[in-house]
Amino acid sequence: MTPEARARLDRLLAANAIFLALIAVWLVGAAVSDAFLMPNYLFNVVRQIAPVGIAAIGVTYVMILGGVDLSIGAVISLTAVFCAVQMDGDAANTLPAILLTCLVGMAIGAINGALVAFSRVTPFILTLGTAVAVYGLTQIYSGGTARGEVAPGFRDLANTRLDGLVPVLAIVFVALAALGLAVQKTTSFGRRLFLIGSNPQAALLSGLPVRRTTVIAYAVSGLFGALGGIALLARSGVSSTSAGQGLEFQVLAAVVLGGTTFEGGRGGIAGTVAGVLVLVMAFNLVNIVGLDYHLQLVVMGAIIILASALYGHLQARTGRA
Amino acid sequence: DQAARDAQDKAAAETVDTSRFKEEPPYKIGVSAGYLSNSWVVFALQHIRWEASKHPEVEEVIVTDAAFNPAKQVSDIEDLLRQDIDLLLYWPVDDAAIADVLQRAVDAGVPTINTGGGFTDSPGTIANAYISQWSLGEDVARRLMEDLDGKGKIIAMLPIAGTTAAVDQLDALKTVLKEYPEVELLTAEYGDWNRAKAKQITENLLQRYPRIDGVFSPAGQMSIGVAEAFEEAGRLDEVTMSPGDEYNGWLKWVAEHRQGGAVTFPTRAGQVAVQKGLKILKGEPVTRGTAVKDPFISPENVDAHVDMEAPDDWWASELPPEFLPER
Amino acid sequence: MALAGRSGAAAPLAVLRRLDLSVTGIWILLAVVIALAAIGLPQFREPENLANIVRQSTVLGMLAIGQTFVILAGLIDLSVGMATGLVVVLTCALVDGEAAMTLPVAILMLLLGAGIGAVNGLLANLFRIHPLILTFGMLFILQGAIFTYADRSVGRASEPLQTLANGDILGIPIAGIAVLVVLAGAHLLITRTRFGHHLVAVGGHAENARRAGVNVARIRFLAFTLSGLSAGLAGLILAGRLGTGYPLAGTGLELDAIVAVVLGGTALSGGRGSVIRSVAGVLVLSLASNLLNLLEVSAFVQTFTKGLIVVAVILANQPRRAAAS
Amino acid sequence: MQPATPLLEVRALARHYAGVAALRGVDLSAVAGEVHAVVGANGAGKSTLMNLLSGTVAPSAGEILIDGRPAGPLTPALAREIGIATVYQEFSLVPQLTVARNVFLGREPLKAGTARRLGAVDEARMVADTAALLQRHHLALDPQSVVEGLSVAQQQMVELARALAGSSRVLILDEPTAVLSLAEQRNLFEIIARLKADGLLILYVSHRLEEVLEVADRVTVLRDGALVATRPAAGLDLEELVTLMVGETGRHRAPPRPAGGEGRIELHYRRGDAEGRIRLDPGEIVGLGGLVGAGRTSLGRALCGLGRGDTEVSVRWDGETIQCNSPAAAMRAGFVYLTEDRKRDGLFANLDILTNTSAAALSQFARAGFLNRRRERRQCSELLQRMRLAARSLDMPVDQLSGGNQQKVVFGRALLRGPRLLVCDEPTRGVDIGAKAEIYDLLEELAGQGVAVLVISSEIEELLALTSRIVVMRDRRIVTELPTAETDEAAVLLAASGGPEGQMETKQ
Ligand SMILES: Nc1ncnc2c1ncn2[C@@H]1O[C@H](COP(=O)(O)OP(=O)(O)OP(=O)(O)O)[C@@H](O)[C@H]1O
Ligand SMILES: Nc1ncnc2c1ncn2[C@@H]1O[C@H](COP(=O)(O)OP(=O)(O)OP(=O)(O)O)[C@@H](O)[C@H]1O
Ligand SMILES: [Mg+2]
Ligand SMILES: [Mg+2]
Repeated sequence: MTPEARARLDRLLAANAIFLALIAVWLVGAAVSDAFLMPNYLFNVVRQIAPVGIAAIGVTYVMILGGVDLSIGAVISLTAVFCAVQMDGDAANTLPAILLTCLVGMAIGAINGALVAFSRVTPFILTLGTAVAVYGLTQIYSGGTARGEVAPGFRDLANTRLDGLVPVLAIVFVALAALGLAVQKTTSFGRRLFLIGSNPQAALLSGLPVRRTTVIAYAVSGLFGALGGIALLARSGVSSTSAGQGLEFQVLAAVVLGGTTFEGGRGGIAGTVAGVLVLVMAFNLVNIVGLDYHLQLVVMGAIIILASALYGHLQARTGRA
Repeated sequence: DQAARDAQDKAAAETVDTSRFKEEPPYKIGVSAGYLSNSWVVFALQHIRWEASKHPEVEEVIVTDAAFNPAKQVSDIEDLLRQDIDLLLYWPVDDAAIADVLQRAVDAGVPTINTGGGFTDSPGTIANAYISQWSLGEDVARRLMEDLDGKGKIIAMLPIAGTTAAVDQLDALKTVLKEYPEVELLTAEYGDWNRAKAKQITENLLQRYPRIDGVFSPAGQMSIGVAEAFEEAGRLDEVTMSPGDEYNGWLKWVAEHRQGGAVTFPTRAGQVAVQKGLKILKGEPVTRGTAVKDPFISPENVDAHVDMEAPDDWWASELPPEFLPER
Repeated sequence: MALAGRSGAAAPLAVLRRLDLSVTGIWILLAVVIALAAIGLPQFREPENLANIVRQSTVLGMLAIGQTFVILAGLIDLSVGMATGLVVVLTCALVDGEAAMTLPVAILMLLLGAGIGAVNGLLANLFRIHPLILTFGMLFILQGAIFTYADRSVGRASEPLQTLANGDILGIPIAGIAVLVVLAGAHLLITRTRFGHHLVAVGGHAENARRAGVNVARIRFLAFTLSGLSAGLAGLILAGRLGTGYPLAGTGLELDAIVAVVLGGTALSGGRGSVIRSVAGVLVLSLASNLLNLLEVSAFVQTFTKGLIVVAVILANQPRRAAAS
Repeated sequence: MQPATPLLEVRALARHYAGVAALRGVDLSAVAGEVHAVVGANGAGKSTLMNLLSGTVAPSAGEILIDGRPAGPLTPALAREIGIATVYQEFSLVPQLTVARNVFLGREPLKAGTARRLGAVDEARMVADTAALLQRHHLALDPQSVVEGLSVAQQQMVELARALAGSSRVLILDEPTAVLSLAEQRNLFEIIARLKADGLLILYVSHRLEEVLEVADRVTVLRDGALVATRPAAGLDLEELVTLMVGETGRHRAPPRPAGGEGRIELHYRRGDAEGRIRLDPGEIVGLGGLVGAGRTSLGRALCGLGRGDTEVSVRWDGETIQCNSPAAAMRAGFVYLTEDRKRDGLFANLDILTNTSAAALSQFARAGFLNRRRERRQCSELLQRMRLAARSLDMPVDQLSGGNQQKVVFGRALLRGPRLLVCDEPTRGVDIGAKAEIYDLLEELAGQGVAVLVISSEIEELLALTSRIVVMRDRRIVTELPTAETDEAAVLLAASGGPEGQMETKQ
């Protein structure tokens, strides 16, 4: 192989490492349990990841931009409760409630975005702070019980399987991911995210609307957070005021596994979706193998480290940071 | 085991010397919550407020939230003591972790009452309005065994690993299982009191085990998630759900499926704790422990308890409307 | 080490401009909070309350010191909370109330903490993983390790451990003194030694530090090891404070430590900051919690307020100029 | 005394990057007391060779010998130990640290006694030694100032000071003069002369060929990663050297154009109490000269909406006032600034060439927010082809291009916008002769199309060759304006370095 072709192959591998990891996890899964060969189960996996996966789409945008959104777990918690309250057990409220919830998520995201865009603070800590504030807000709003009641029919619709096979929630997730991917690949907004993430100074000098793009990206993250919250509500009803707590780290792990780095300027939604799938399949795998709870944790941790290491190694092979 | 529980019953029946805590009103009650972001705790707290409102000598109720962090709970109690409270009600993140600071409270003349936890036999805890996770677990386990006719394969869904609740429930289940050699415990999983998590775990268990006859799940909040997973897999018929607790979402499920029922986990504990505390402050004798228990809610009489209008995350209780949390 | 802006311009406005809030902000904040509390709340001034605040700050103080090392080096360590938890569980289990066991177990635990950090350091050097992800993975592994060992509170802290955590000499909490001693050592290590110089250089610009002949891998390894060691120290104090090996004792501590470090003006991008200001950041967090409790702010509003405070302080603390990237 | 073995010898040294042979089997030998220049076009492999010698990059093949003995695998620390000191082409300091700490980074002096074993640094000695070192080499810097607060030229001096600290036998200078003012350059040459007399071997990389012929004893020419020749400098002239480098002679330059008309565009400049004015016409190229730090960059940036508060520029175009207080507004007005610092705010380093080129012109390829990617590719590739960009494909990451080609990409980005006024800050910095000529052609072509061009440059010949007028700045003031046809290098230098007071008044 010529060095030229070799380099191209390496680049290709590095860019797609997460898909290899996904296939590897799936093959291991198939070897262990034939559940991994059953469409029914696989669709179920997709449905399981819907809340985390949907939220991860938005966070991917923010991370391509060189930011991060750790308030996403709190947003999921708040919006799940908020949506249930708005529905108030009446089918007629379903659509208005969903729209209003999306607005709330977007508003919180926009506040994050504005704070990041008009200051020089590290988004990591900033969104950690807003996470605590939003979490407090949820508690104040709900008084500690996840009040509100899901509209009749809403959860049934989300959980039915078309043709008895493909769950509606899974379809919604795939559709949102496809939409996210299209925006990332074909719009100037998507392109601007990469440019700003790669070098914000150069982006400014190129006349790109850095602040506006930042605010929008975070608002979109908030929006997808709200959609994740709604998906959580659809999947399991709402049973506490902190249902989304800790999900931000799963989201983060998935996004980074998918090849979107903290430095910004690289990665994308396709990788994120694969990253989410790897995480959930790995978790299910240890579950199915029947490892004890504590060993599940160990395996989770090891998978996060090893997958990232593999990914970093492939990237290093192509000589790029 | 049995001997230990007999000892506990004996300890609970002892009378407390309350003379050293005798105090003139008005009273300031401090409440140290291990966590507040939980509807059970919110209801228990409302019971405290309700009961306090009935006693004019109670001037104030101060509440702190440790958010599951035992170190913060130690700090919270230290801060409460600085505010000159006369009575400390608490429910712990972890009993042992706050034993020391509770002792300091007692030394400072502030009586301490465990509110809704398991019976705590330690000098730092003057009295208990306790709910025994162990006997709750035992009760749930026995009823499940009966419903299963003493044979079959079961799974257990427990709260956050490491918490007293998870530990005692599993202990109780295992103790009961010794009497039922034909029942096999396939696995014990931790659903963190989280309906979504319980559902996801169950979905995986459904892949792993071709047949599951029963589910041991004392927390109704998780029972719903478990039941949903079975239902969506079309395997609800094969399984017998254990009783849960009077979590409203679970009661709704029971009302709909006429199965399982509820071993109660009364939020009334808060009320009992205040009553006990006021007695102590007045120097009246009290027992070290009062077990708070309500009758078993069977699938047949669930209608008297369930509130179909109220949210899932809600508890059947006798709170008057003005003390109910906002819907 | 003052990072003065460019010189020139004399007007008072310029003086104000040159006031680098990332350096002075935490002190101003600390002063304001203390002044407000001292004036408005009589209970606050009681020596016992002040001692409480110090005691409440010690565990996080230790962790913040360790975290400052990693953050200065341009890294981050999310595993310290669970490492602290593991140390708490093992300490109580192994000591189990016996004073004589305290010293050997304490030494073992410090080694364990440092060892966990060393593993982080080795992995960080071996693989090209973002330290956030690496230590996030480690967090799970350590949590698994804790539950493998104990699924409930185990053991009992010994008398000396409890004295360390809660005792005092002449009214001054012993744990507070311990943190001060460690802090002094850490400060000297960072500002006065070759290792400290290299640590800051690696955080400032790793590649250029490497070109200057700094052994970057070694510095990263040591930074993680020190962070792990601080988790060991924090774990010993926390064991004494809780008196028992509660498996979840360390949950979430890592984030509080990071917030404290950032409140102290240490840049998450590495290369600038101070370990003293990190501990000041811890004090601000403890003071805020204490004040809100004394003010009887409702628990939910407290959470909300805490979030707002973090956001506000971070905004006030932002670096004067965007660092050349 | 004839040195029997060369001090430094390189045998068949090669380095491959993914898909690129940056250096393919180069042999080189150099003796002590020699200034050995290495020249070549952009991407010829000069920096790669230097990086191999300083241990920052590992060779793919070949060996390095010191005193005839193989040096083994080098690391930066090891290289310093055996006496190889380097001033890198790229910024290589730690910005947050002081000058003294940077100079001694990795070799901090330790205190005596017990403190030594604890690794305690003798800060006082470090500062004193740095001060002495700076003084010895006439470098006016405060050892305690923080590097990120220094100008680029001052930073370069810190790099030099660092290389001079300690005892070295080989000093590598990779384009040391690119950002230096003339006086600083002179000082550097004096330093080089002294070191040479002390018996050091100096490896000197530069694109300024006159300079090379002046300081070097021997010159090694690289082309495409391979050795072309090593020659004594004495026997070489410029033309010959250029032929060796690029395989053809440099192009003859067109004579300067006459000064333009009445000045339809007026740039008003204000910084503190200094005020001034620059006039130019569409289609004219005006130069902005001055020493490094004269304030030209600040002016250029302010013009395109990147002012830092203390610098204000307003524009009147045919009597109409144009606001340019943000980059986006400046862009809309058709003002484009081309940065002097590609790495910091020019390149999107990890993104591909295509994305880099179209970055400022996305709106041209977008409809309703969606990009027409086919059109984007077509237009960019046409443009870059016209600029003779040397790249395998447009999808290759831009940071794998050589400096000159990177500059072309940044240039292309500006052109794609169709600017009305183009400010080029040091447009040929670090660019080889061939690329330089191409860039000159481009600028002239643009002017021919009616674009007003303001060229900021520290190379006076460049200004003389390109412009019709040269505005000179000194100490952040506009001091004079010289018609190019009537001036020469000496006059510009005089005005820039503060000779007789400028003729033009800096009043309103
Ligand atoms: N890190 C890298 N990855 C891939 N290719 C590289 C890398 N560094 C350099 N190259 C390639 O190696 C070749 C030689 O580069 P080098 O920097 O040595 O050139 P140079 O002679 O110093 O050029 P210039 O005069 O522009 O500085 C170029 O084609 C360049 O693109
Ligand atoms: N708006 C700006 N943003 C960022 N950096 C700037 C800006 N303006 C100037 N600089 C940088 O600040 C440093 C000092 O600027 P100063 O105005 O003193 O001189 P200068 O503009 O660099 O002068 P010259 O370009 O004539 O050498 C320079 O290195 C310059 O690159
Ligand atoms: Mg070069
Ligand atoms: Mg300049």
